[in-house]
Amino acid sequence: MSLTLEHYLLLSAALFTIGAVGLVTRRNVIVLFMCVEIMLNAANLALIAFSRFHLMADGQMFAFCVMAVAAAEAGIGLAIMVNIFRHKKSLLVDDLNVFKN
Amino acid sequence: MPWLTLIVLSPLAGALLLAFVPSEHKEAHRMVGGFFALLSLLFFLPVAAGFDPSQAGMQFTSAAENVAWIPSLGARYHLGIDGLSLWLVGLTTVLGVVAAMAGVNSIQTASRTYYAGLLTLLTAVLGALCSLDLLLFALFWELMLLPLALLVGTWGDRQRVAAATKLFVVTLVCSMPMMAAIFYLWVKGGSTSFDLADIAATAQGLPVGVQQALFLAFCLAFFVKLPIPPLHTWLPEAHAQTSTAGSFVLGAIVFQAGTYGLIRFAIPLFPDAVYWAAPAIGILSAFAIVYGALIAVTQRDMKKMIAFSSVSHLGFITLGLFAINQVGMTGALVQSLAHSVTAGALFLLAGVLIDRYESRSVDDYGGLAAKMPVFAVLFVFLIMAYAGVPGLIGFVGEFLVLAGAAGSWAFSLTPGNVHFGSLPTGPDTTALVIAFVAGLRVVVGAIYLLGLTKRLMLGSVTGSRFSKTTDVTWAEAAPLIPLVFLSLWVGLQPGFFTSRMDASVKGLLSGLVENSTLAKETAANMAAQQETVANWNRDGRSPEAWPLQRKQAAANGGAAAEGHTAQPGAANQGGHP
Amino acid sequence: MNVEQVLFYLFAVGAIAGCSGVVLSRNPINSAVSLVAAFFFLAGNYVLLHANFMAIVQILVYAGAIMVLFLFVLMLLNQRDEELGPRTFSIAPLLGIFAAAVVSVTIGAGFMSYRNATANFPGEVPLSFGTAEQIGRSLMTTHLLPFELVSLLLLVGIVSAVVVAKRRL
Amino acid sequence: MNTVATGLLAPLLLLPLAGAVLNGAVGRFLPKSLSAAIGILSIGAAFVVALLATLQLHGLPGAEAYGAAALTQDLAEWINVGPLVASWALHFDAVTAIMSLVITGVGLLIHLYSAGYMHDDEGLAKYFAYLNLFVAAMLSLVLADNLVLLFLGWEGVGLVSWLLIGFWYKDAEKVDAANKAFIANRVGDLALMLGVFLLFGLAGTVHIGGLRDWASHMSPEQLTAAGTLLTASTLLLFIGCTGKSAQIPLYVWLPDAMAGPTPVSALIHAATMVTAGIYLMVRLNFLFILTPFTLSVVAVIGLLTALMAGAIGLVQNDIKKVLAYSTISQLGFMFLAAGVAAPAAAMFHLVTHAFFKALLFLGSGSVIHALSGEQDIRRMGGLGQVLPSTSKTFLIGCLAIAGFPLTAGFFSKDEILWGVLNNQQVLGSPGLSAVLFPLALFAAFLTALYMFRLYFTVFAGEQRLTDEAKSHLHESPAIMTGPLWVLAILSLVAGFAGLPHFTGLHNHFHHFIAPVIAPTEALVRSVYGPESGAIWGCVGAGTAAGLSGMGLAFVLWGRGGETPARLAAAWPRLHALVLNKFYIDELYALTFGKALQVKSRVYDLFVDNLVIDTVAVGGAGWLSTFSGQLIGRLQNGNLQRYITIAFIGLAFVLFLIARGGVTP
Repeated sequence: MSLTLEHYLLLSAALFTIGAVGLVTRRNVIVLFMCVEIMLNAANLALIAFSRFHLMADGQMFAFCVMAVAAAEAGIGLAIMVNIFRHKKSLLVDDLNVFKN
Repeated sequence: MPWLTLIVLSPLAGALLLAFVPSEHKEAHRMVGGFFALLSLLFFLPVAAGFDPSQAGMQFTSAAENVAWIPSLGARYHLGIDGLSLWLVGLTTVLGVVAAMAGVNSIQTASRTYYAGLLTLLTAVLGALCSLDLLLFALFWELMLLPLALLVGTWGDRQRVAAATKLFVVTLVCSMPMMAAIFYLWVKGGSTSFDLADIAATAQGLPVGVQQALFLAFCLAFFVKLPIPPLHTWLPEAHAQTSTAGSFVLGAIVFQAGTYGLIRFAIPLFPDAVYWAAPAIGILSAFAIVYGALIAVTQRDMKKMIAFSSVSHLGFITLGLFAINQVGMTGALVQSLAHSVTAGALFLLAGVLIDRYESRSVDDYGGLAAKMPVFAVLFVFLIMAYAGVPGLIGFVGEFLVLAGAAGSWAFSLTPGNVHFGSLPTGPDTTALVIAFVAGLRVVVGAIYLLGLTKRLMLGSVTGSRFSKTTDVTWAEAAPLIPLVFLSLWVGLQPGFFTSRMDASVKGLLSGLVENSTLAKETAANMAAQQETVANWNRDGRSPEAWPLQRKQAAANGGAAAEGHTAQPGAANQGGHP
Repeated sequence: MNVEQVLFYLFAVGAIAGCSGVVLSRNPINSAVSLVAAFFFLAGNYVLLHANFMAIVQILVYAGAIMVLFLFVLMLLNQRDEELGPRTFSIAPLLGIFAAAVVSVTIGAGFMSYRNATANFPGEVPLSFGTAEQIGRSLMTTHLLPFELVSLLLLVGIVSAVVVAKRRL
Repeated sequence: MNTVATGLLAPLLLLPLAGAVLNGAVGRFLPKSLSAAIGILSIGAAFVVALLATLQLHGLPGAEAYGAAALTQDLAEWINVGPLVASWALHFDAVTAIMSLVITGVGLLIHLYSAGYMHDDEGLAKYFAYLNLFVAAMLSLVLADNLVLLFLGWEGVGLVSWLLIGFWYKDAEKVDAANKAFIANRVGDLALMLGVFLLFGLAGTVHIGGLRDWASHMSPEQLTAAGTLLTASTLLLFIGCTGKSAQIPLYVWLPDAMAGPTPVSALIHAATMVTAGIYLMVRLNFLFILTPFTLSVVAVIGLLTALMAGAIGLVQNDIKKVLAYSTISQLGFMFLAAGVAAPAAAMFHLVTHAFFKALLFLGSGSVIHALSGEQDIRRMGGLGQVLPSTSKTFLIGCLAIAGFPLTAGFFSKDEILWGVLNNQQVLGSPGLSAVLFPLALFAAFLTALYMFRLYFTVFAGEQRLTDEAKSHLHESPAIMTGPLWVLAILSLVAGFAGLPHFTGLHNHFHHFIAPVIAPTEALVRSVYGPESGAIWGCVGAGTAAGLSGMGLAFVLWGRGGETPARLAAAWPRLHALVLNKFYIDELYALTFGKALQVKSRVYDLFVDNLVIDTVAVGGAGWLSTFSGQLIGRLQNGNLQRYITIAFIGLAFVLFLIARGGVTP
């Protein structure tokens, strides 16, 4: 039995779930960011696997774009984090709730 | 020329342009904001000039404004205007300019946000008023919320963010059922078109029960925008907390979309449901009118007072619309214009004082007429316009709505068998009671509006804070001038406006009767009764018509009666020989 | 099991372990380092999929640039250890985990049912597949618009990062 | 309808308006004499136009025909929505002619007087602008050819009355009086509006001519069917009249309205605006005659008002308040006349009353002016020698109002009394008349009594002035006494325009307005036939009532003495009751005023805040607030909760897809 598409897709799903679980359980905003990165990478893996499956480069193009988005996101996001930390002295989501009365 | 597109999108172009103007250049923001608002108004002029009053259907529907938008869903970019929307669009463009002028005085910080938000909001409102595609309408409808929340939440008092959030959440949630209803209709119609005509055909073919549910979903979205109690709780808070310009936008521009939604969508789409709901909505409106007015009486916060008064004033719109006759519906549209002009003006007037002395409480003022004569003249004039003094704008709307409501058979609780009291052609009792209750605003309104005038303007000057008060500046008075002008124009020549609504309103009404079994039955019933009356009339005038004479005749016996009643004409000859 | 399979499982376990490390470790720096490791394993999988260019980019951009940024920020802000587990009991995270699991299972099931297990990879892979040349050509021709948009996005990202970091809140 | 188009009506309406606009816009920058001249000339010109129009009307052929001859002028479209058509269209018939001559004529005299009375006031231009605006509004009321335009004038005069009562707005009490007047008027206006709606619903038109056609062409079945609603509509119209014309139950504003400048009281609150109700009843007499029940209500209310106001007027000590209650009482007389289907008498009394009541008010203004603002009659007295012109003209006014033989009031009051005696059957209950006539005589007696109490207290006896008033004591200038004399002469001779028929002389007045009141006349004549014998008795009774009132007043107050005080002491409760105006104001304040406040508070605090806003669940505000709170709980800013919800949603969607229920 050789490797099939499903192998990669299952791996992708597993990584996505791990990222999702982290997203709902962790409190540190930077760690939440990392979890988002994990989920993005899970998506990338699926895209590249499909690209291999269809022998078309489009999937890799998508992954490439995702990566660029992730980079931009990390840049801005971390800048905001720094600012928030300066202001609030904390990066825990419980302390960052601006809506709370 | 695609005039409607130009009207709708020119403010948005201004908003985009503002993004490139640095935030420090206040003057530039005002210029851009004012210019693009004015541009929209200028584009409206050819539409008003070219509008054909005799035509009931949509006008200015050029091919360029009926193109595929989201082909896979069947949504189209389809604009049009008719007598129902003409003046709402026109007034919105005027009020856009007024709001831009109001911003000069009221908005001192973050002026770019204000003008960008205002222009976006104008596009959203104008787009909603011109859309003939329900998805497009829904898009513009929801687009209204963001700039609105921004305008309310950015300037004002401490609780403004909470007020803006409440506004946003309540209106958003209440518009969700309408979205669902639109999609339901879309699916029912074969998932191919959101076009108003197609959706209407689908909706009118639905069973009555479904129509009723969908009608309520639409009403919910529009009632909360107007707002009608008990959906009004977001309004006073938002008005009290936000800035003058924010209040103006909220109080004068936004609710028009609610009026329009009712008359364009909720009413024509579901004829059977409309007649089913009309008595309940009539009663609710009358309640709203009295309720808002009564609460306004004891408010000490002048903006809250105007806000509750608005609740009362806006009840006239639903009252007129659901009277479902020409007088009432035309009245409701005029009332919509009137409320925009007068309530907007009152918010601006209150704003002049609040911006100067930073207090919303009427107890902190007094005797300003002596210090600010020009302001006092404007104030009294606009208060009177708002209170519905004849000859000014407020009267026309109120009078037509009340006349329409008093003569409405739709409010009858037994509509299948309308009897109109004891007379076949006369008014229905329920309708009369509704008109009477709603009419109480004439009195209660006078009580709080005159009370407000007294506490702010008349009496002796209280305290030393007003010792150096000067009269209104041009910047403060400028936005009021178009409103004063409109108050007079509509008040003295409402025919100019209503004549352009007539054909469309008539078209709407005949469509309703055609598509509603209930209305058809009633119409037939009324026609039969009127036939009877016509037969009576053929008897012509006879002296026995007068009950006194008959009574007298009975009392005096035949001979005397004959002698006295034989020749009424003779007795008419001047009365005395 | 051929080499390819062995490598796949190796990389897969590594990636899962690395990601789990991110979620489970209390110290954010440990999380970051685990994530770097996971990225390396993923890059390995990319190679197995003949996406050589993407593998390189994964290491250069993700593991190299982005994660360094993360680490830098973490060091700068000097984050202390986070206590795991809920501070107050709340059903929400549990629901979330449950939902995530459902998502995962459903996605997996969906993929499995996709084309009914005929999802074998095509055997012949052209030599040019996944090379920098092919990607570059594609970017400059078929996918020019997305490419330009991405560049615009990155520009905006740079500018706004500077603006945000500069402004005092 | 025999109507002739004319160009005279627009100038009649627009001249005062132009004066108002001119004075309102630039009056502040003009010298005082110039603003006064603008005000006076615009009214003078309007008076000339009214005269010309009346002459033209008089020359029309067929003025005696059933459909009243009239001049008309259509100016522009106004409201035109479906069946509801109300244009800027003016209609000038006999009643309008009389009304507009009174309005502009008396108005002109009062403008002249005002120029003297107000010459020191800084707001003179504003004052004349308001006064002109009032005349314009009043003219639009009487010139209107439809009920909506009439309503415009109706509300317009109320508005200007508000402006003028509160003219000295720095005094909070005066502002309160103005607001009270406006609000009480608004209650009436609401009733009037509803009455108009009802009529519109019944007849399908608001055009007065159209309504007249409708009413005269009704078949018996229609009348029977419409009976209840028609009665309701005329009752509502009458309630409207009670607001504007200060009758029970809405009269309370008029005494307070004396806060305005005295010439204003003379013009608005005596001669013209308050007579609008009578005008409306005469104008719509063809409707009222169809509803006997309403007529009896009108008669009873009118008489009750006349009695009550007369009683209150007897004990008031403020010279203007006495006159105010006198006005209410006289208006009650007019309503009594209208109620017994004698609109000609009502109209006649309206005219004569306009003359002598304007005269009395202006005279009182002259007294107040002379005494530097003193209004309490207990601090007057003995002014006859000091103010010769004022006292003589005032005496003439008192004689006229008391019905001294051959003065104006004598003729008009007798005609009313005769109407009460003669037209009893119209009321539908003959017994009522037996009560009405003696009471009406008593009211006439009361009138003479309180008026001569006022005259004797102010002008006879010894001076009881304060020192301050004494120091400035002076007769008013010629510009003020001139109008007094003109009005005095009119009060003496105006009655001869309406000589009673039984004398065999021609009743010009009645003849002139006959076309307008033809429906009523036709009915009355057809029921009673020609007038009969008891007339001399009626005249005698009326004259005796007036003379005995005067005599009693002379006995009580003319010679000094303690009798009035002793009488008051003998019945302290009664005296207090009347002195405090039967506590009606307090009753209203307690019932309506308080109730309104309480209701407002309850709505605001309990319903709006508690029920709708707080007790959201199950309350009326369920939808807005509860759903708001629900969503608010979800949207509490907890990022992770959002994510959780998103995942749940995603899971749900995926589940649906996997189930194959929806094809994406």
